[in-house]
Amino acid sequence: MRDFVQNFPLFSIVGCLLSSSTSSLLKGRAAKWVNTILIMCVGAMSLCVMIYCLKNGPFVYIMGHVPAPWGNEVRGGVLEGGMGLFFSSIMLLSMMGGRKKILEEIEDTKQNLYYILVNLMLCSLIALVYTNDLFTAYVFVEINTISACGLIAIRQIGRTIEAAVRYMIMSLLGSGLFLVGVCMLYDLTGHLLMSNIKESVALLSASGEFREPLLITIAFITMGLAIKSALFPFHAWLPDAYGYSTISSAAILSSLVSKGYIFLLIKIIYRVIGFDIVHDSLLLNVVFGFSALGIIFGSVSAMKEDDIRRMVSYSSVAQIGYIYLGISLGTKEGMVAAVFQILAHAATKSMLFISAIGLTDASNTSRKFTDLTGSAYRNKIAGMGFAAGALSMVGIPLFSGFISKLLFMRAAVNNYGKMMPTMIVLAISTILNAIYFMKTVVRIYSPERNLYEGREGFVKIHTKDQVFYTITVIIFIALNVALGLCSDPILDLISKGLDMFA
Amino acid sequence: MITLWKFNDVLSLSYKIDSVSIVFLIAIVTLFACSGVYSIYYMKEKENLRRYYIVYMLLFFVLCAMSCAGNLFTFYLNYELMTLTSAPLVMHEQTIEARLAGFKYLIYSLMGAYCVLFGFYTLNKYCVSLDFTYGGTLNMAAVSNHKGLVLTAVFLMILGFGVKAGMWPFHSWLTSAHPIAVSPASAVLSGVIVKAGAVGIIRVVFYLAGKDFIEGTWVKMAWMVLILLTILMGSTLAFFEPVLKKRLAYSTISQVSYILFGLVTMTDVAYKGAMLQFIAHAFAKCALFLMAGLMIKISGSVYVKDLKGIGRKYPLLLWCFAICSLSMIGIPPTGGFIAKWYLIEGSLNSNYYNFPWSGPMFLLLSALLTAGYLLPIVLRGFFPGEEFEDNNIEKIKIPAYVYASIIVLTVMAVIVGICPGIFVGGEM
Amino acid sequence: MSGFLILLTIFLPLFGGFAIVLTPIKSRKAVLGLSLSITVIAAVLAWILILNPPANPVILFRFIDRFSIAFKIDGMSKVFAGLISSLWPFAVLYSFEYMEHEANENTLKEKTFFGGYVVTFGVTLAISMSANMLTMYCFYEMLTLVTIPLILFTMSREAIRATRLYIIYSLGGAAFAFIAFIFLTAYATTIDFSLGGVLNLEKIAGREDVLRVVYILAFFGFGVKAAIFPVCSWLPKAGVAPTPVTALLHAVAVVKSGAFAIIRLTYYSFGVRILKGNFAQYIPMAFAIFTIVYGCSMAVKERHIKRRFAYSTISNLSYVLFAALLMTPLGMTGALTHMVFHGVMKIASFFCAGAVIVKAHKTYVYELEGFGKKMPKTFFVMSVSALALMGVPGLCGFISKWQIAKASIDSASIGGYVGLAALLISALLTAIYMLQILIRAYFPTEQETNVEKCDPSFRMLVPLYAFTIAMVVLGAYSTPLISFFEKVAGGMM
Amino acid sequence: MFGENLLNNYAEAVSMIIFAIGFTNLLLHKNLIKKIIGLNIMDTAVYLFLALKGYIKGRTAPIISNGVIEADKYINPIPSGLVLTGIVVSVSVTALMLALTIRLYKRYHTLDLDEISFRLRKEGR
Repeated sequence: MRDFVQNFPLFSIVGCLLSSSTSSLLKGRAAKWVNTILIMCVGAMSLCVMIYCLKNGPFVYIMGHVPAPWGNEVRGGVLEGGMGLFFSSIMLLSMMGGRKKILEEIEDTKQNLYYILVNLMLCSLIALVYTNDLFTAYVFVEINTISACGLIAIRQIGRTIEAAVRYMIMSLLGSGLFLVGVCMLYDLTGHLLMSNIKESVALLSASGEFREPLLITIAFITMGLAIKSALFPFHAWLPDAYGYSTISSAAILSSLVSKGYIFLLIKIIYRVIGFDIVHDSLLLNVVFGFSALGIIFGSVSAMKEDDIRRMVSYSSVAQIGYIYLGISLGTKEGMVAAVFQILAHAATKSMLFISAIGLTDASNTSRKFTDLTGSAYRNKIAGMGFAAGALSMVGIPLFSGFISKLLFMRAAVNNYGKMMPTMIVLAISTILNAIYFMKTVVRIYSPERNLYEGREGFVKIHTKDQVFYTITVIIFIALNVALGLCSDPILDLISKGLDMFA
Repeated sequence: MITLWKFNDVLSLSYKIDSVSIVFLIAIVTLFACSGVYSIYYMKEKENLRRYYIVYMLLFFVLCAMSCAGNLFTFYLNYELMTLTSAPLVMHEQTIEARLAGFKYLIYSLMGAYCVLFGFYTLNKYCVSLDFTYGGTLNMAAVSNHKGLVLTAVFLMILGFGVKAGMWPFHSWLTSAHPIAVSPASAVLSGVIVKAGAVGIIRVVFYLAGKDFIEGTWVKMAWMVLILLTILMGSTLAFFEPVLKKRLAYSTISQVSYILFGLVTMTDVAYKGAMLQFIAHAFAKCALFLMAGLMIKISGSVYVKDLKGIGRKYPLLLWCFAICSLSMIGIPPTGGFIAKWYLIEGSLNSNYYNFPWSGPMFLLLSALLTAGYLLPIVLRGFFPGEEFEDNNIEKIKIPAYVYASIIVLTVMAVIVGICPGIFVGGEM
Repeated sequence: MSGFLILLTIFLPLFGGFAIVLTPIKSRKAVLGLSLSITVIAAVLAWILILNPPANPVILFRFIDRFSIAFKIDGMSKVFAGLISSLWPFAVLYSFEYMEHEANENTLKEKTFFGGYVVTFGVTLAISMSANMLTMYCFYEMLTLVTIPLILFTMSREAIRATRLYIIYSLGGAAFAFIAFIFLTAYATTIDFSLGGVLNLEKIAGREDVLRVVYILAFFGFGVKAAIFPVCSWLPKAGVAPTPVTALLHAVAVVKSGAFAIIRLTYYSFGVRILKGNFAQYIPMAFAIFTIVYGCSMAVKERHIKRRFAYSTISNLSYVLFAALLMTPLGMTGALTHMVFHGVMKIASFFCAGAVIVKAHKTYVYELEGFGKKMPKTFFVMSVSALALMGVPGLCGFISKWQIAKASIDSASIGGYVGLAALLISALLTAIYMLQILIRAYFPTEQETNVEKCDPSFRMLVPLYAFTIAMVVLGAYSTPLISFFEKVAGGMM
Repeated sequence: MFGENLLNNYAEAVSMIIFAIGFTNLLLHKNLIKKIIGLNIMDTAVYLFLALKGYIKGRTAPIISNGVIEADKYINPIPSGLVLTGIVVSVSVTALMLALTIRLYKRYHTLDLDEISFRLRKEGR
């Protein structure tokens, strides 16, 4: 007889679906509250799952009464629980931070639609985290795509729709590849459940037949997910999508959506194909090359931007590059570093977006650096948030960025072949980050020489006008510092979770 | 040997007196006394007298200290202080030229000083001790496999001190500093300070490295070539120089190189000659500069050509000038003669390549040139010729003590010639 | 107990500074009183610690697995901590009068300045007392950050530009230094500092060259703060900061902590064993030697007083690096000696320049005609410091040069001799650019009568005289200090 | 030997070729509608592939007719289920794409994506 906790994954998924369908009948405010409560519940449940698994290991939850290999399964583990918790909390914060903008930028008739989309998004993320079935994963990937597209396009300006289309196309390509990969796996193994596939893949690789098909399959899946999570050559859609959609969407997209896919990829690498098989496949070197390029390229194009939000978006291209770099090192440490970077980047990037919007609000919603001069004085808390985020990005000690940099470097040292390139790439990207982030920080903290006296929109925003916002940013900063200072427990949670995968 | 203060295990401030110091001291004391008296008259209507006299006394003190230095550090310390304290005398007029000349002087001397410093650092490792002891204190065991380095160091030190001594190619500060400086200052400069370089070289070559170490090495050769060049070049340039004080400065260059000539020969006789040249030239050249100052005051012009007929109104002045010139050239009974005699004798006994005949030849050549650039002044001064009308020379009252100071110096220059034994006993 | 004392020493100024910025006090006197008292207390504590250091390191908290933020006091820390904690109080005193003119009664600006100044003291102390590479790295980065407001002080356009350059250079440099730290975590038995290096030799067998390359990267990484040639251009530009900052931070604290870090890296982490006698020694040494000459020649060319001094700082820092790179105990002694002595000399000359700037509003060398009469006291100090920098015997400059020269002659290597030559050349150039100033000051071409004296008040003069005395005393009686340095270099402390 | 291998699995080869066609269409075409068509081609190719996997020679669709109940008369039902799911997904996605396309067309009166982004860049924000 299973414990009650084991139902939580299913509950959270189904809850999301139900709430989204109910929200379609509600008004905006009510929908908002539903959404908030929902996210909280999901977080709580994931927490329970995590603690439960810490106590008595991972569990597999059979949906309906059809056992494997036919039925559909959900799997809970430490890492799944942790991810669910983290995703939901970040999402909550992003929603809180972006509230005002949502009210401003989305017309009232569509308010509740927005929350529906967010619920769907959460649902798909949670499902991606928990599911044990590849085809289910595919379905939820599509749901994720649709909702993300909605989140982008719900702010009705040309840019967002165009961005939505571009995003759609790219992610459809990605999911198409993913689907083909899944089908081929099914063809090769005759299974769709991760654990069963793994067994038969192990047999195949042992017997040494179907080498090329297997490799091609892995390639398809990896490439599909890479496209969806905007790895370097496939990032064209990213700046517009993040740069012009309403801020909560931008924060969620940048910090959660792509991460969801990456998490799925990690899961597949571990639970479907098997780490050791991936380890010695040549694929990783390709990914390594792309990610290294992505790191440099993202930073360079971020440096060229004069629009703060597009700059931040480009920097997340570089950050995605970091994550894939960690994966492509093909060592346990690398994987740990990658997962930690998922957390760190999610925390930092959403904070950057949220505080960036605070700064632009204080400067007549213009994102040009020339107008942002001294905006940190006009909106203090946003300035603090941005500064903290920038420092974390540059990798100053005490912030989360430092730890992930540390982990990457240490992972790289143990991989003799990729050591030097990784080191140099990381060092260079640190310099580039320093260049464009610190430039921005200095800019927002250098006083405007009475340039904007009287110009409307350049107003001082006081704390009491933005209580929620302030709280959000403070929590974000706290989260960053927490990740930076007490990373030890988190790290061994991660490594425990990865062990449970294998 | 008195030790005043120990900076650390090697660097200590200690003094002692030996033959070199005595000669140097005599020169310093007489010169400073005479030009001090002289400057009472000369500096009368100048500004910043307070600073002038303070610096003057400081310089005197520093020089005395340097002459009695007991080890290299003490010497070097006083040497640099001398540079710094003598610069204000050069720049005393505070015109742009004065400042430039002074700056040039400082930089040249410091350049020399830092070359010396390199040697200092090196010798510190390769010498047993840095106290001056005749014959050198090199630790041959340590040197044996770093001979090249040590030789380089010694050569650098020679060059470094040579800068002060106006050795080619570092002579050009002399000709720009001397004319600019106020006359008593330039008298002291070319009388004593220039000699300080020579003393430094003596200390290094004879008291630290030891002449046996240098004998027959490339260092000696290079050094000798430089000296001979300098001797000839100095007097040649002096011969073609129209400005009086500049001419004297050039002559200083060549004359001081006589001293070095004596040193490089490295025979005892030549060494004695060097000493005599040292002292004789000190007196004579000092007197010449003082007189030059007066002549410029009188004629109101710095050019030699305007000194015609000066002997008619100032016979005494010109007689002293004549005698000093004779000493410069080296005509009995002046000190110059005896000094050069010893120098030539020394070089003749030295058996170093073709030096025995080339050395004297250079000396005689330069002596001729010296006659060529000094005697005309005297002759024109006494016999300006028919079409001479003395308008530019007005009669001004020169107090007796000025004459006294000049005469004392002149007489000293002669005494050196008559009884050199007073100044250099046989022993070293 | 004394472990707690260390934390107190470091964090009193660190938080005290923030407190100064945040507290609502208005009056200047209160601000100064507060910052001065904090600084003095911290300095006294530091000296107490130096005189009787705690035996075992104090661990603040554990970072990730076996790395921790820990502090301990060994010989190096004593030297550096002693230097800064004896200079800082004077600097604070000095800056009080300076700020009157600079911050023109803008209390917030002033509070920011003093706050930042005090915080920097704490951070620098932390660097000096850090027990392992991680701690040093963390506070090294922090140093970069806390000094930003000080450089940004005037908020002028070039100040912003300079700050940007400074940030990019330092953070970038730190990024390269970080690589070395990672390698230490991988290839060293521990990341704590211990003289002779902590590398695990059989682990690195066959990969020495990689480590040497990494060392070179790290050398230039830390070298950014120590203003080694290719990456030194931030220092002169940072001269836009108010003089107390330029004097103390950009002549002593920040730049010296760069040199300090390099010495730590060379002698205490990598160890001279695998570095000596191969490209890992020669390449950096070549750069150091070049920088010695480069800095001086730029200084001769430069006509802005503070920038001129900044360039001279560049070359003098490379004396330290050069001596350190000789990789012998003697060399380390020389490095430490010059680190301390140059600190005193250069801060004195900077303070004189600052006095001229605030009292007479002159910033260029050619404007100093006849200042020897206008500001006799200031220029007396200026001359002493100039002579000391030139290395006139009897003043402290000569002693430190002596130590370095001794080391380089003793090393009996080509690099040593070339470096010595560079040393002397730069001494000559130093003479040129310092004497220019003095000659202009004391021998003005036009004699103007009735000059009005405008010497600063005691708040500025006390530090100046203190440093003068220090220069003379250190020059005359340096034996105990030097022997202490020798002990440190010999690992007996 | 390779060619023979290809001949045996010609159906898979065909589906893959179709997939490639759709993929390139979706990726490279400027015209939005053509992109969407490409998308559908791509999906169809995948369904074909799945159906092939499910099909077993000489058996019938898994629908109980004329009382045959033993499993070895029927083909594997799971792929068919997957195909159905996939069709649903692709239909919804296509619908969304079309909706967005209509919006863009209303704004810019063109279906050329590059044209649209060019205009966007022109109008600034």
